[in-house]
Amino acid sequence: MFGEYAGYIIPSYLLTILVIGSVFVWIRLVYRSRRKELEALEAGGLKRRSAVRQEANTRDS
Amino acid sequence: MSDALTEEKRSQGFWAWLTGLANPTRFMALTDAIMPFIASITVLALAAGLYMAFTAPEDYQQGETVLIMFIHVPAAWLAMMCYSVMSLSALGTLVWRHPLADVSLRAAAPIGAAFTLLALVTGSLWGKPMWGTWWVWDARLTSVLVLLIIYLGIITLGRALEEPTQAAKALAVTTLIGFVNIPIIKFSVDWWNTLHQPASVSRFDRPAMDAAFLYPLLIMALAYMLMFFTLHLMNMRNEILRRRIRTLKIRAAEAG
Amino acid sequence: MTSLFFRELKIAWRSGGGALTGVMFFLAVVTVFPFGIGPDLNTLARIGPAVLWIAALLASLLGLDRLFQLEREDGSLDVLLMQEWPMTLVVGIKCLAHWVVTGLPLVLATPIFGLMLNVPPIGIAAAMLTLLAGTPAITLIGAAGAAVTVSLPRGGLLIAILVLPLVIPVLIFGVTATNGAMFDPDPFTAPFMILCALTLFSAVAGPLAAATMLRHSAD
Amino acid sequence: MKVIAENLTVARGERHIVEKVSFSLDSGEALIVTGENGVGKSTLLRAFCGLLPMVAGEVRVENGPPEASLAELIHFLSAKNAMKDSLTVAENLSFWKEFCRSGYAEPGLDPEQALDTLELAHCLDLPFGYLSTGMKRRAALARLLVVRKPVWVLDEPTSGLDARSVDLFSRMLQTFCEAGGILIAATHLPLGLPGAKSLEMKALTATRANDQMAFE
Repeated sequence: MFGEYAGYIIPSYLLTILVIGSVFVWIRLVYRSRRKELEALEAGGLKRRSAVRQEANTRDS
Repeated sequence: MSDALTEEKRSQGFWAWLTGLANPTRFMALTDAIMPFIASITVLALAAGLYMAFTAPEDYQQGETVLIMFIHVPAAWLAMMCYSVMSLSALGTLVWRHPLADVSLRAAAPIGAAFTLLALVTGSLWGKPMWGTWWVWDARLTSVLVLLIIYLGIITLGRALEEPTQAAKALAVTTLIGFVNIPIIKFSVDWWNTLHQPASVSRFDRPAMDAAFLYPLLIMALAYMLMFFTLHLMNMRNEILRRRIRTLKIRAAEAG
Repeated sequence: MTSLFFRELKIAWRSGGGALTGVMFFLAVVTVFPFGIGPDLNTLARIGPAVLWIAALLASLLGLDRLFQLEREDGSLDVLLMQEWPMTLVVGIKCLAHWVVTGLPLVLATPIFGLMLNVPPIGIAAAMLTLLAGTPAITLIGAAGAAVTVSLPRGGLLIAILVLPLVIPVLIFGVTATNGAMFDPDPFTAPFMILCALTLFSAVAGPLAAATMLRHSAD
Repeated sequence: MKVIAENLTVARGERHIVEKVSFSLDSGEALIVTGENGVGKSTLLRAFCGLLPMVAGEVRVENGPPEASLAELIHFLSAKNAMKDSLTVAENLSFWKEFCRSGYAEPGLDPEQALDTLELAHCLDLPFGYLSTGMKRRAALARLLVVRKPVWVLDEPTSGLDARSVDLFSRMLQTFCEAGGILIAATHLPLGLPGAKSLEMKALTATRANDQMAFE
């Protein structure tokens, strides 16, 4: 199916999968580590103003 | 009369939705909801594109290497499109003061750089059987290379300026300066290339595009765009988290 | 001392540290050359090694002025000077860290840039080897320049002017060694040995000069 | 252990800034250096630490640890904090703890304990750049605790500190002196150290008018 140029077609597809795949995986890993860090910080008793306001109005609504 | 009203209400609805996006918390909630949906559409488009690409009839002139075109050309288009998204975000920061504009700019830069790198690599792989060398200072490839340098510059500037508000303007202006210069670079590189017309390199023209190749190419381009859209939204969420962590840390310092 | 090395790496990788700016600068310089000289691959192949070396030389000079200036501005230099560790060793470790952040990525990126300049594979291998041996010398000699200009506000530019004449031998032997590998009659091992000798010499002279300069600049 | 400075003289260019200053401090003693700005307090301290070349005079240690030079015995805190903004406070302190460790000096407190004594425990993992000036100064003071050194030379240690932190800091100094430490501090605020010697520095040109130096 790839003919004699297979030596160039396959690497280019592999490289494409590699580059886009690693960007995707990198973004997910960064997301997970930041989510964890955020929870650790918020668990430390520090609320963002908007979160505090949300809790306030959920409490009294 | 009534459809004018509904039209007006719908556009108001759309506008409200857009400004609603400005609030990061709502943006996070919204993107959380539509993320799986967009991801599945991207996968679908990608599958369709690849299927059509691989069942396209063999090109008489280039043989199977046309398969590389299906991933090279969309990557090059995406490199351009991503930069325009960044320039739009730059306008968002400077003109409309949209709070998420800088987030979108910073999030799009690495993805754009990745697509530009892909365009260069697949271009070189495609050119090797044609030109016999891995890299030729062909007008298009060279301007894409210069674009890659501009991307890297913006990413490095973004990493250097950590404090978001002060950095937003600098990033926006740099992006817009780049945007203005891209056509100038493109023109001068073309001119430079024709001026030094190297005899040894046969002028490489895109083959006349008949339908058998156009549709797979367009579908692949659509798939690439959806991929960019997904990655961009995901990276914007990362950027918002980075800023939240930063404000919490500063507040933690003050709370002492 | 290892803590100093890893601290330097950490600072380089943190935001604003500019870890990969050397490689990006290298890419920019290599891209600019053909615009001046023309896209003809044959001419590029001939001058390829020279372009690689000059770009690497300029890239290695990047960030050298920040090597000691940051320490002086935040007051760490005084504490570093007063500790048990000899200042020459401290400078050596900082040069090593700077080289790992700037020089090493250059060597690893040479194949890609070599391809762009149509340098034959043997030339790329030789360029990598000579750069691996040569870039440390540039950082070490540059450190002496950085120490001299540490108290001057616009030290960055002055370093390039002070250091460039001193690294000319490194450049000459680097390029001749690379060309030696590519064109048969020319020798490779002789210039390469001299290049290594130059690096070893600067590994002693650079930090020593820098340490004495820093000790006297702490006013 | 005794630290002696004999007629220290430091010049910048031709002008003498510090002229024939002598003092000697035994373990547990403190010296407070006072005087208006620019009279040469910092120059004296830097010369004492060996950071500045001396025109004349000598600084030596008596019955201190054998082959250690005076500079290795000193914790020097200048007006600047000697901390990196991009690193966290913990990283800064653990680096200094590891780097300033020398043959004979016993390791001091851990970064957490050091910060605790200065009530900065919550800033442990925050980048140093995020802290306010007062907190940065307290974090810089914490460096003195991570490695135990017999001599402290402090230049304006209390700059940027609020009242609460000043008395927190002077308590820290008292415990240091009671434990046999030698302290030299250039400061304006009274540190409330009982029995501290003081050295009043005057602008040189005013007091030395009569016996001008030959070359002046």
